[in-house]
Amino acid sequence: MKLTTALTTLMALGLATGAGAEIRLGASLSASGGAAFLGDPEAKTLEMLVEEVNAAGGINGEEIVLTLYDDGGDPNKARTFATRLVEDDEVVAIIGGTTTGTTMSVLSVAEDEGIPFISLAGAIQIIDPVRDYVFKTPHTDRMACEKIFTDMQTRGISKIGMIAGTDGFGASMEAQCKDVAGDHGIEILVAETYAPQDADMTPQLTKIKATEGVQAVLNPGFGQGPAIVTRNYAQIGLDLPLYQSHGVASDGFIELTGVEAAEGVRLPGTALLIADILEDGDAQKPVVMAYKTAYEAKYGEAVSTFGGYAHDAFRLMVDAIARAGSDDPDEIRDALEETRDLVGTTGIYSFSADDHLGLNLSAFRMLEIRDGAWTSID
Amino acid sequence: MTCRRKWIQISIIAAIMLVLPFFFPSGYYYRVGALVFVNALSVVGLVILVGYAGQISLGHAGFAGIGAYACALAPTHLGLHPAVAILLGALISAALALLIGRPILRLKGYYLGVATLGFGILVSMVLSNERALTGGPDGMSVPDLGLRSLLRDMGWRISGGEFWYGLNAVVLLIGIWIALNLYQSATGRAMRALHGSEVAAQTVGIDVPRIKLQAFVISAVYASVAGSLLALQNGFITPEVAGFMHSVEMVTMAVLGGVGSVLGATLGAAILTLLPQVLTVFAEYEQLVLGLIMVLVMIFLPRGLLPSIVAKLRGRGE
Amino acid sequence: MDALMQFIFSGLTVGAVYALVALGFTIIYNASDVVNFAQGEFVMLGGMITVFTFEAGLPLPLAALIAIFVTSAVGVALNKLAIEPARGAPVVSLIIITIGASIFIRGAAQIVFDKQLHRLPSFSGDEPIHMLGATILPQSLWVIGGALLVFVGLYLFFTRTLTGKAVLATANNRLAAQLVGINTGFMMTLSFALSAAIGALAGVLVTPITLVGYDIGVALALKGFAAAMLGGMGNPKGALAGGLLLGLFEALTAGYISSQYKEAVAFIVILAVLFVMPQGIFGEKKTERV
Amino acid sequence: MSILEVKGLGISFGGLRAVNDVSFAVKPGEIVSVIGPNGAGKTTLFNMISGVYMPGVGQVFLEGQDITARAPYLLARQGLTRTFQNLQIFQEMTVLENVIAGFHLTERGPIWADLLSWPSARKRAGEVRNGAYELLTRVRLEKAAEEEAGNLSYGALKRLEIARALAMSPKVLLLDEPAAGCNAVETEEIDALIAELAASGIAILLVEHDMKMVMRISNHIVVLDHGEKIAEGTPTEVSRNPDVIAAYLGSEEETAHADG
Repeated sequence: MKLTTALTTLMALGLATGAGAEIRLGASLSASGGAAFLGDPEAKTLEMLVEEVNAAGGINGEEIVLTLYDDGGDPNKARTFATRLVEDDEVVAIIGGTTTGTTMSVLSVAEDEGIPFISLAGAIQIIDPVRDYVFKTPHTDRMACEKIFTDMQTRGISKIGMIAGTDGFGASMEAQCKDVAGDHGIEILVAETYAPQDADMTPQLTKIKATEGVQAVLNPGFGQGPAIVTRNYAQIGLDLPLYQSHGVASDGFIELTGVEAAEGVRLPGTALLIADILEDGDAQKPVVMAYKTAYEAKYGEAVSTFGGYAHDAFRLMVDAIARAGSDDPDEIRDALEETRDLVGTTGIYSFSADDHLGLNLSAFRMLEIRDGAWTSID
Repeated sequence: MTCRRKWIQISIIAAIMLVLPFFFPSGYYYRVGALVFVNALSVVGLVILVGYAGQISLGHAGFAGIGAYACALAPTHLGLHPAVAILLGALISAALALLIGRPILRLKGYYLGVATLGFGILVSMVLSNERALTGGPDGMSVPDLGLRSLLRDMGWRISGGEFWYGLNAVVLLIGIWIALNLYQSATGRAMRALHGSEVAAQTVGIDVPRIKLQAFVISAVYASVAGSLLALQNGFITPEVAGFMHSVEMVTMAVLGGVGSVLGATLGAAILTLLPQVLTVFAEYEQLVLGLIMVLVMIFLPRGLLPSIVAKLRGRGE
Repeated sequence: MDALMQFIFSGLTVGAVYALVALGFTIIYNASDVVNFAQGEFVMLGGMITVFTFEAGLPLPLAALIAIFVTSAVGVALNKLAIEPARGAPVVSLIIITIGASIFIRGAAQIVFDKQLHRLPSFSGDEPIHMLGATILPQSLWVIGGALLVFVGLYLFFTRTLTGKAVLATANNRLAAQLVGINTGFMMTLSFALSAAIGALAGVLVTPITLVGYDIGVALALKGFAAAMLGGMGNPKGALAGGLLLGLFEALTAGYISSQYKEAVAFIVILAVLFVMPQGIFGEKKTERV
Repeated sequence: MSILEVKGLGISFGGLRAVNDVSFAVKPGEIVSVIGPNGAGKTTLFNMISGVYMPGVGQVFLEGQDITARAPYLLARQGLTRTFQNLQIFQEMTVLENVIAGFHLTERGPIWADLLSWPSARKRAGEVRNGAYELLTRVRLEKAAEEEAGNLSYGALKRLEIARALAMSPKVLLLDEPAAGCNAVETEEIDALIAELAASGIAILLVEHDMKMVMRISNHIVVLDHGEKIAEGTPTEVSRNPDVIAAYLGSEEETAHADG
């Protein structure tokens, strides 16, 4: 009992001295481990943007101090880092949770301690049901499925085969797609999977090829899996339309797959991928171009959709803190929920009390790879 | 080891557990402490298997996974109280260990390593693939133990961090007590004897396969209970808990601290749990430093931290 | 029937990758009784170094040679700095050391290179070859051929050359080997260099198919380890057979039973084999001397 | 009535007959020695009798019961145990613990009692502890009781193995070169100890290279050469047997050639 009081006094003291001319932001990202492919550009993006904002005078004159931890994709570590961010580093808001697993771990700490938290992971369960302090920037995988199925419908496709990665991203999207397929009159005739580090998917694709009536194939997944699927797809001479997910929406995918194999592949992507060919009037164009130019100049590698999620989360947070005019977590949360029409790379966000994602399907653009480049076909 | 030395060891650990919180600058340290205890619990189990009986397991996280998911699944599907779920998980782990232990433990060295590895991978694969039940790789949430609110009703308000620090400390102490009891018992001696020489152990009447199996089952129960506690305090669990890296982490903790000694293993668990927290200052060099430390300790302190240090101190004293 | 051929081609391709890793395990195990869990990192290094030197403008064969050479040097360093000093340590300690080394190498790779995935162009183009009603990529033939070549080379090395026999003798009884004038230290160095070189070669061969990233090593090491144990640790025949069998199990399970549980089936088969043959398929049964 | 009886025992390793058609018997209180040149199959014979190897042909009887190829721990429970040519000591246990481990059959109880340090478990432990001390005194190792066994000298370890074997009060004791590597004084001690054990009624089967010792303490000697029994009888009978002399001389010549 005494301990507790001693501790609270100590913490109160810490808070009192902590609140100065700086705003403490925390992040727990999977910059290494199985999801490093996602977490690495996210971490780089946050670091770059903090520098940028501070160079421009910070938020309302206060400097941002970012504490960033690498949870390696391990939910247990993520929870520890979340506790550390809140209790020890005394941050006022958290960005992060590269994967759904790590997000769910951070989420309960944020909810318990009343710290606003913007997740960068896909699963719908993060914001459904809506939790007071939890927001997220990426589209849900359910929306990706809907976008793809809508496109299939317009092409008159109703029977498909599916091949998904068994990692969190692939498995979650596979389940969501199965869930919404019926609503779009899509029938999944055959569903195969592959492990994230598999070297060859021809057996699964051969089975799909042998399945009578399949009109198109959908591949939810990220990392090297989809690239190998796409190459094997060409190898065994499957000439049905191939749909990939937003998980591989980056120029790297075309590079890894090769121009020939990638030809004709469609996927739902964001404005970020087609920054160069966006129409000048497009509201997202300036934001997307600014981010793309800065990132590629600083790190010498192509931007990815995932870095874009971190970009949007940061912009949302900075905007909310600026409007709140305070670094009180509750006031930041309220300001976040009042966000209207904030233009990000992923889409244009408007949060509300019962929508903590704030994006609709229109933010997704159906892209097709033609001659080794992305084209919009909406 | 005499009875007195057993109580000295337990007292030392208990004293450290009690005193440390006075130096905690924030609630985060309770979280780390609770993690140390939970890891130490599964490592103490490994000490029984690896240190006492001289067998290897590269798949013990599988049992942690079973314990963890028992606490996630049993309350929702069977309506069991989470505390009962811990027991159920331990029971399932023990039964499974009993079942697979017989054939697996006939193997030696690296062959035993690959067999246990296979077991661990099978468990994590089932947890990850049976999405309808386990939520798949994205994991699932675990209901609250309810003990804390019970304490609150009794007028004792403590934070989640403090609660888990205390509970895990108590469970770990019990675990250590049992492991030390075993050490100086007939069964424990039989384990250590077959570690020294299987054929000689047989000639004094020790049923080697049976004793190995007992070590395997006991250590499986430790891992299972540790997995359950981890799941309950995190409130969320993913198949990572059963993954290969977690198995390796457990063995590393045991070996690093000194696999023959319960106290050493606890130290190993503490160091390897704290290390990633401390190494955050190295940012992207973290992995590099972690690997380096593992290699260096094993080269320069081959018997593990604690036994090597104790041996050095004794050497100087004499 | 066509489907079966496709499954077999896939199994052979993947199996050849496992076999190459398993062969690497075999050499070090033969010289030192150590199972080197950092073997997967050699494959990663082979792939990554080739990619980066190739992208820097060097011709592919030269880039591959550099990668193999540098990786061998890493192998030798691993032996000198981590394995030799810990000689005589128990199996668990050695496992921890090699796993620690693999974490270290991975940590270094993510700093020296990057965390992105990379690919090399296929050596003989991407036009699939049609055979027996199924298709196979020319690069798969490179990998399968590479595995066979390495196997034959090792087999001859261990059975026909004095140096190869000296390596075996070193593992068998280090002291006795020294007494008959074998430079055991050199044999260890040689086997680590050779093993790392084979790992790097595997990396060069498979990168056009499986792609390469800093963290591909763990999965490869696990599969290679399992394959080597299935075949019987220490025997090149076992490594080749174990690798190919493991690949075929996975492909056939994916094709006929369930792609979700293909690895599970593979491990169940391994467990079953070890239950009947505790030393693996080609492993020698050791009689305990008392 | 003999307590241990070996009938037509044989084993082959990869086509090579290591032991072929060996028969003999041991009575309670009797010391029977198996001798023969190096590689004659003495230890292999021991390994078959004690259940470490599975014999190819033949049978072993203990108190009239067929115990062929029975697991060593079951043989131990029936009163047959052994020591080893290359020491099989529990290195990381103390000297005392090594002997206590020998009391396993007396001490063992339900596992939960061991885990919870139940009074019954502690009582059992206390009892065997005293017994172990007594045995250590008997082999004059009581002063080293708390030392780690691995630190002991070779001769001391030989005695420790005997003490450990005695802990289970065997009816039949197989001693594989108990005096090997011991100096004259130690050999004499072991000599006396063996005689004492036999006097207490234990049947002793001995493999030993020290011929003086063998001739001095054996009641009966079995001679092996190339896996076959070539002679059997009292020490005097055996030492006069021309086949035995030939076998020993022949083997020494061979050894001399090999060395040269």
